[in-house]
Amino acid sequence: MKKINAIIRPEMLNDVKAALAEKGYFALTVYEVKGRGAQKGICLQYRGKKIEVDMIPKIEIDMVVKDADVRPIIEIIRKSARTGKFGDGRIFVSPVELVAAIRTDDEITED
Amino acid sequence: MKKINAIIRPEMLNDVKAALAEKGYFALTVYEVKGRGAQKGICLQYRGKKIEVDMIPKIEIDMVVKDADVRPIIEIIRKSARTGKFGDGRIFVSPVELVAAIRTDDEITED
Amino acid sequence: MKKINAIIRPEMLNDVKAALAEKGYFALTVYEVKGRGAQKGICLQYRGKKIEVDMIPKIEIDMVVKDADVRPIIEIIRKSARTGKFGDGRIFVSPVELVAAIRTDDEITED
Amino acid sequence: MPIDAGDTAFIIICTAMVMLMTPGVGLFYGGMVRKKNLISMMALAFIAFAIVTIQWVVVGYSLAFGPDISGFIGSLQYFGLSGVGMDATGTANIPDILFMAFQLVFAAVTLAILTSAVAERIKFSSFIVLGVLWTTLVYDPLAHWAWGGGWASQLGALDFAGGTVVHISSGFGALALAMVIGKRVGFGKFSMEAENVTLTLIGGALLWFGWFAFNGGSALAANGIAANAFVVTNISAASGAITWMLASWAKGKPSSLGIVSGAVAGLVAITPASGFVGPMSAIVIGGIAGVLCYRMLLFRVKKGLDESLDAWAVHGMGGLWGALATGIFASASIGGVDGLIYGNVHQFLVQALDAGVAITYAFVVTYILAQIVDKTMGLRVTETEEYVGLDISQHGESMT
Amino acid sequence: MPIDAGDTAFIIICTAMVMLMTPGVGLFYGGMVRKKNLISMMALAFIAFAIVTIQWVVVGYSLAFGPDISGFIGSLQYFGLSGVGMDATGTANIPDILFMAFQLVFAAVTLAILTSAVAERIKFSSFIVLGVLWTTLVYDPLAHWAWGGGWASQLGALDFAGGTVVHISSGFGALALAMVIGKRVGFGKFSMEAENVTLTLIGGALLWFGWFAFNGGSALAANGIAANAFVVTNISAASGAITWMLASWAKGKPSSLGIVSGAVAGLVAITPASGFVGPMSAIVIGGIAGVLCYRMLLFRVKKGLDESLDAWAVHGMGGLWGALATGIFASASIGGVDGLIYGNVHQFLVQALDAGVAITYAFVVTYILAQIVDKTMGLRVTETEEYVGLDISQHGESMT
Amino acid sequence: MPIDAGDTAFIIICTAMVMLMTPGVGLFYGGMVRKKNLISMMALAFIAFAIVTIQWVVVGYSLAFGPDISGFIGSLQYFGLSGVGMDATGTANIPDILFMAFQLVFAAVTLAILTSAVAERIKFSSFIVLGVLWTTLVYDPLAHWAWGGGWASQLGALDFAGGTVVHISSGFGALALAMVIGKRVGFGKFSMEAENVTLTLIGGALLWFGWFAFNGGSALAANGIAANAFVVTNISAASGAITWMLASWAKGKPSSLGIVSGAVAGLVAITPASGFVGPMSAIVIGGIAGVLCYRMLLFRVKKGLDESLDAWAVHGMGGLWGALATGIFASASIGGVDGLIYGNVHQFLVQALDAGVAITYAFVVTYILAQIVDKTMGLRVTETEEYVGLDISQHGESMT
Ligand SMILES: Nc1ncnc2c1ncn2[C@@H]1O[C@H](COP(=O)(O)OP(=O)(O)O)[C@@H](O)[C@H]1O
Ligand SMILES: Nc1ncnc2c1ncn2[C@@H]1O[C@H](COP(=O)(O)OP(=O)(O)O)[C@@H](O)[C@H]1O
Ligand SMILES: Nc1ncnc2c1ncn2[C@@H]1O[C@H](COP(=O)(O)OP(=O)(O)O)[C@@H](O)[C@H]1O
Repeated sequence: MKKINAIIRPEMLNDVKAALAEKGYFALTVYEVKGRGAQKGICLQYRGKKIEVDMIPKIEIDMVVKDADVRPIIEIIRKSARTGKFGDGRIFVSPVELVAAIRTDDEITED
Repeated sequence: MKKINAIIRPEMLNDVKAALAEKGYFALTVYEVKGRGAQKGICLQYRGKKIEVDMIPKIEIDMVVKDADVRPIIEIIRKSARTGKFGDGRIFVSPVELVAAIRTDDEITED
Repeated sequence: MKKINAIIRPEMLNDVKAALAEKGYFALTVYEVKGRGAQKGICLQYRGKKIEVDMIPKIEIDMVVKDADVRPIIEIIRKSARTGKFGDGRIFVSPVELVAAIRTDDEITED
Repeated sequence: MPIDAGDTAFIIICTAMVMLMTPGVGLFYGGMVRKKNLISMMALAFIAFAIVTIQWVVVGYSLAFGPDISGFIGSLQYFGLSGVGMDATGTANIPDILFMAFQLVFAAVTLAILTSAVAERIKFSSFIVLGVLWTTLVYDPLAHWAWGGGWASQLGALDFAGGTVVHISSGFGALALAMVIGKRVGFGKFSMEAENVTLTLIGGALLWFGWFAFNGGSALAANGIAANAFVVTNISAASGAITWMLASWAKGKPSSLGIVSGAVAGLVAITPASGFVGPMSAIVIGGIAGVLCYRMLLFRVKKGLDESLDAWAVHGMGGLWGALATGIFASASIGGVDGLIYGNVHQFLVQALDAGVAITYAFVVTYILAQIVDKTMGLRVTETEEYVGLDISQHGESMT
Repeated sequence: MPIDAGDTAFIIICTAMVMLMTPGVGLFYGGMVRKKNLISMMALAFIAFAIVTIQWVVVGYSLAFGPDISGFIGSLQYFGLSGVGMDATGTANIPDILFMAFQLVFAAVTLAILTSAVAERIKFSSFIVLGVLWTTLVYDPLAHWAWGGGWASQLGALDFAGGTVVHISSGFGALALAMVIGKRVGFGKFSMEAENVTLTLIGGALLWFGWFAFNGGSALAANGIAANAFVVTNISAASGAITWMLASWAKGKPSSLGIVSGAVAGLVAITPASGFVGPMSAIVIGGIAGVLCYRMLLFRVKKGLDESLDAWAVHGMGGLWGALATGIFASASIGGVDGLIYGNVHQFLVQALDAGVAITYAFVVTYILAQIVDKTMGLRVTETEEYVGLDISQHGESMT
Repeated sequence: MPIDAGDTAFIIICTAMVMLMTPGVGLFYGGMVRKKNLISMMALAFIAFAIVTIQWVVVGYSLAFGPDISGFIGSLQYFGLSGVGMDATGTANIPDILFMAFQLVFAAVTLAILTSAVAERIKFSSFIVLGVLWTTLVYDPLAHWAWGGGWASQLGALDFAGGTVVHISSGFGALALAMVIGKRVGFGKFSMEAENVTLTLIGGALLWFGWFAFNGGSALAANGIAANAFVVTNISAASGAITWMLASWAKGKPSSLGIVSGAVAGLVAITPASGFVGPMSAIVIGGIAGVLCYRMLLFRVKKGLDESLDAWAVHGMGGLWGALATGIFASASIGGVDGLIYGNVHQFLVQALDAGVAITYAFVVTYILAQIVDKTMGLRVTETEEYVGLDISQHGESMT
C-alpha cells in the first residue's frame, strides 16, 4: 500500500474529488494547510521594496491506495488540479505497511 | 519506529485519548480533517434524486511509536473508537526512520 | 527523498520559516495541530485535585527534501524552535518514494 | 390616546433589539453543537423568525390579542392585521401596529428557543410545519392568557415580559419535544462538547443586549418602570452569571459557558418580575436562578435526557422560578402589587397556579403536536443524515 | 420647528443602527469569499465608512442637500458643514446636524455594497480613489434628485428610504464595475463557494437589524409612518426569505445562504415602498423579490458574469422591482399617494422613469469612473497578488 | 423635573448600546491574542461586566455620585441604591435609576479595557479580586472627581464622556499593571500576532456602534448637544482610522487592524471633547490621535514593554490627547466653554492639571493594588498554565 499526499489549490478540490470518484477512487481524507513552494515564496513588489509572501492556503489530500493505483491517481490529480500556473502543488508518495479498519477487524498488509 | 495515523469520529476523541493514556500511550498529535470512505461517499435519498455526500468531519490522530507498540495501540483505538456503524474510520501504519526531540538533542533511529 | 514532520510551538513558526529560508530551504507545508507530549500531558494542580491537560495547540511543518538535506534541516529547526522548555516539540523523518509536480510533469524518485 | 414620539421611538428600537435575539439564539446554540450542525442551528433560528413573522401578521396576532373568547383565545377579528393601524392603541401611546410588531418578535424568539430540543437531528421541513403549529397552538393561547385578556390576566397573574409566555412555554415544550424526537445517536456515549465557544459568547452578548429591550420595552413606555425593568434585568443577569460560575467552580473550573449560561438564567428569571421588583430583589432572584438552573442542567444530564441545549433547565425551570419569584418579591412601590414577602399569599398562589397550568398546557400540547408531525412526515432525519450532519444533509452547506 | 426629544432620540439611535450595516455588509460579503480574501472584504467596508464620512462632511452633504442647482445637484453652500447646526431642520423636529449624520450612514453603506463587484481582486489604494469619486459623482447626485430637491422629487417620484438612491445605484454601479475590472482568475473554472457561512449569517442578522432603522428612520420622526415602515420591512424580509428558500429548494436544498439572501432581497425591495404600502402588500413585494432576485442570480451566473457577490441581482434588480412596486402598491391611506392598483397609472410611470434614469446614470458614470481609475492607477491587483489573496497582498494580514 | 419620554427612551437605549461595548472589548482583544487565550479574553470581559454591576449597585454608585466628601469621594448615602428611584434626577429628565445604570455601563467597560495589560497570563480568580478593588479605588473616585461633584468638576475641568475617567484611568492603570505582572513568557522572542483578525474587526464595529451612545448619551438628553456629540464622534473615528492607516502604510501595508485601531484612537480622543467641539475640530482631533497612538504603540514595542493589547498607547495616550484637545478646541458656541484656540489659556491649563492628576492617581493606585494582589494571591498563572493557555488552565475550555 502507498500513501499519496497531494497538495492542491483549494479552488480545485471539487474537480479533483469528482475526477477521482469518476474513476472509482472514493476514499480520501482532506485538510487545510498553508504552504510555500520552491520559488522562494512569492515576491510582491512595492515601490522598490520587495515583500516575500508565503503561506498560501492549500488543501492537502491523503489517500492510501494499492500500489497499482498510484500511477493512475497521480495522473487524475494532475489533470484535474492543473492550471499551469505557479502554485498548482505537488504530490508525494510514501510507503504504508498496514491498513486497519476500525469498524471491523479487517486489515491489509500487502499492496 | 512507526507512525500510526488513525482517522476517527470527532465524538470518539476523548474516549480514545483516555483509553490510550490508561495504557501509558500519551504522546500524540491530532488535527481536524474531512473525509469520505470507500462506500462512494454516502448517498442521501431525496424524492428520487440521489445526492452524494462526502467530506464528513473526522479527527486524525498521529502517533510515532516503537514497532512493538503498534499492535496494542491499534487494538486500543479499535476498541475505544468503534461504534460498529459506517464512518468509524481507519488506521494506517507507515515507517519512520528517525525521531528527534527539539528541546534536547535526543534522537532515536531504530524501532 | 525524505519527509520531515516537525511539530513546533506556534510562536516559533516565523523564526523557523525565516531560518530555513536563509539557508535556502523554502518549500514547506504547515498546518495547525494539537498535541500532547510524552510527559503524560501536563498536570495542573488545583487545591489537591490534579487536572491533566493535553491538546496544546502546535504547528506541524511538513517538508519533503533530499536525503542529504535532512540533517541540516533538523539542526536549523532545532536551533530556531528551541526554547529549552517542555513543549518544544519533535521532528520525525520518514521515507518518500516519489515526488510529482502538478503544474508540470516533473517527477523525482530517488533522493 | 395620542401617539407619543418618545414612547414610540422607544418601542420601535426595542422591537429591533428583540428581533436581534433570534439570531442571537441561533449563535448561542450554534456554538454548542458539533461543527457539522452549526449552520443548521442558525438556519433554524432564521426560519423561525421568518415563519412566525408571516403567521403572526396573518393570524397569530389576532389569536393572541383579538377580542377574548371565553378567556382562552382571541377572535379572528384582526385576521391579516385588519383594523390594526397607525393610530395609538387604546392603552399605550404608541401605534397599534407597533404594539403588534413588538409582540411579534417575542413570538419569534420563543420558537427559536425551542430548537434546543431538536438540535442536530430535526428534519428541516418538519421543523417548519411543527413551528407553524406550535406557535399557533401553544404560543398564541399562552400570550392571550397573560396579555390578551385571557383567564390568567383576569385572575391577576403577573407576567411582565414573558416568564410564562416565552420561557415556560418554550422550556417545557422543549422537554416534551425532546422526549418525542429521542436522543441523538451516540448521546451519552460520544462526547458532544461545545465546539465554538466564541460564537456562544457572541450570541450571549446579543441576548443580554436584546433582553434590555425585551423587559424594558414591556413597559410600553419610556418611563420609570421601563428604567427599573432595565436595571433589575441587568442585575439579575450579573448575579446569575456569578452564582452559576461559583457553583460550577466548586466542581471544576469556571467556564465561560457557565458564566454566560448563568447570565441567561438570571435574565429568564427576572423576565416576569422585572416590572414588579426592585434592585436588591433582583440580586436574589438572579443569584438563585444561576444555581438552580445549573443544578437542573446536571439533573437533566444525569437522567440521560437529551434536551440538548438546555432550554428546559434554563428557560423552563428559570421561567418557573421567575413566575414564583414574582409572587414572592413583588413590591407595590414598584409595580403596584405586593408579593409574599409583603404578606400577599394570594399573589403567590396565583403565580403558582398560572405557572402550573402553563407548564401542563405547553408540555401536553407540544407532545401531541410533535407526535402528529412525527407520525405523518417524521420529525427526525435518517441516521445517515444525522451522521453526515444537518448542514450538509438539510442545507447542502458546510463550514470549511 | 422646535427639536422634539422623542424624534431626536429615534433618529440618533437609527443613525447608529444604520452605521452598523456597513460592517454588516463586510461580514456578509466576507463570509462568501475565499478565506484568503476575508479580511479584505471587511477592510473595504471599514474604509468605505471612513472615507465617506470625511467626504460627506466636507462636500458630499452639500452636493446632495445643498440648495438645488438646475434639479441636478446641490450647491456648495454647506461645504464643511457650514451652516449645519444643532437647531432643528426646517422640515423635521430633529437637529440639522443629525439629519446630516443620518444621511451620511446611507451614503457609506451604499459604497460598501458596491464592493461586491470587485471582491477578491481590487487594489486597495484604487478602491479608495474610486470610492471617493463614486460617492461624489454617483451617490451624491442621486441623493439630490430623490431627497435634496432634485428633478426626481420635483416630478413626484417616490423613494422612501433609498431603493433608487442606495440600491439601484450600487447594484447597477456594481454591474458596470464588474465589467470593467473583469473576472477573477479561474472564475467559472474553480469553485469559489462561500467559505464562512456563519459570518454571512451574522452579517445578515446585522443588516436585518439595521434595516429597521434604515426604513423606519426615514420617516424622520417616531410616528405611525415609522412604525408602519418597520412592520412592512420585517414582513417583506420574511416573505423574501421564504420564497427564495422555496424557489431554491425546488432545485436542491434550502440553504441558509438562500434564506438570508432572500431576506436581503425582501429588504431591498421594500425600501422605497416602506412609507407608502401596508403589510399585505409587503408580503407580495417581498415574496416576488425573493424569487426574482434568485432568478437574476442564476441568470448572472449563466451569463458567466463575475459580479461576484450579487449586488446587481439583489440590490440592483431588487431595487428596480421595489421602485416599480412602490408605483403599484402605494396606498394613499398609508403615505398619501396611490399606486397602480388604486388606478394611479401616472405614479407607476413616474417610478419607471425615475428608475430608468437612475439605472442609466449609475451604470454609465460608474463605467467611466472605473475606466479612468483603471487606466491611471489600475483597478486590479497583479495575478500573483490575486493568487496570494488580498489579505496578505493588500493588508499584510491573514486569518490563521 | 418631570420625566421626559424622549430623553428616557434615548438614555435607556444608549445604556444598552454601551453595555454591548464590554463584550465588544472582549472580542476586540480576543482576536489579538493567541488562540489558546481567546476564550479567556472574552471571559474576562464578561466577568468584568458582572462584577462591576454588583459592585456598582451596592457601593460604587454611591462612592461616585453620593454627596461629596471633601471633593474626593461620594458618601455611602446611596448604599444598595437606597434613595435611587424611578423619579427624575435633579438635573436631567430621566429617572434617577436610569442615570445610575448609564453610569454603570461606563464603569464596566473601563475595567474590561484594563485587561489589555494582563492578557494571556492573569489568574482568573486574582482578576476578580483586583477588578473589585480597582473599580472601587480607582474608577469610583475618578468618576466622582469629574462627574460627581468632586474637585475636578469644581475646578471646571471638562470631560464630556470620560476621556479622563474611562480612558486615562484604564490606559495608565494598564501601564502600571503590566509593569507589575511582567511580560508574557517569550515576549519579544516569540511572535505573538493577532490570530483572529475577523473577531477584532467585529469587536471594533461593536465599539464604534456603542461609542455613539457613550458620547451621545452623555448629553443625558436627546437634543442638539447629543446630535453634535454623535457627529463629532463619528468624524473623529473616521479621521483616526485614515491617519493611522496612512502612517502605517508608509512603513508597510495598510492593515485592517491599523484601520480599526485608528478608529478606536479617534473615538478615545473625541470622548472628553464631544460635547464641546464642532465637526471640523473633530477631523483634527481624530487625525492627530490616529498618528499619535500609532507612534506610541511603536514606542511601547521598542521599549520592550508588554502592555499587551495597547490600552496604554490607545486609551491612555489617546485619552490624554483628548483631555488636552478639549482645552484647545472647545468652542463656546457648542458647549458654552472656549478653549485655547479661542484664547482661553486657563481652560487648557485646567485640562492639563486634571489629566496629570488622573494619570498619577491611576498609575500609582493601580500599581499598589496590583502589588497587593500579587503578594497575597498571585496575579499570574504558573508558567505551565501560561504555556497551556488560559482557556484550558483557567476555564477548562478550548476552541476546537
Ligand atoms: N518540498 C515540499 N515539501 C512540502 N511541501 C511542499 C514542497 N513543495 C511544495 N510544497 C507544497 O506545495 C505547494 C505548492 O507548491 P508550489 O511550488 O507553489 O507549486 P508549483 O510548483 O505548482 O508552483 C506549496 O504551497 C507547499 O504547500
Ligand atoms: N484509503 C483511504 N485513504 C485515506 N483516507 C481514508 C481511506 N479510507 C478511509 N479514509 C478516511 O477514513 C474515514 C472513515 O472511512 P469510512 O470508510 O467512512 O469508515 P468505515 O469503513 O468505518 O465506514 C473517511 O472519512 C476518510 O477520511
Ligand atoms: N510520539 C509522538 N507522536 C506524535 N506526536 C508527538 C509525539 N511526541 C510528541 N509529539 C508532538 O509533539 C508535541 C510536543 O511534544 P512534547 O513532548 O510536549 O515536547 P517536549 O519533548 O519538548 O516537551 C506534542 O504536543 C505532540 O503534538
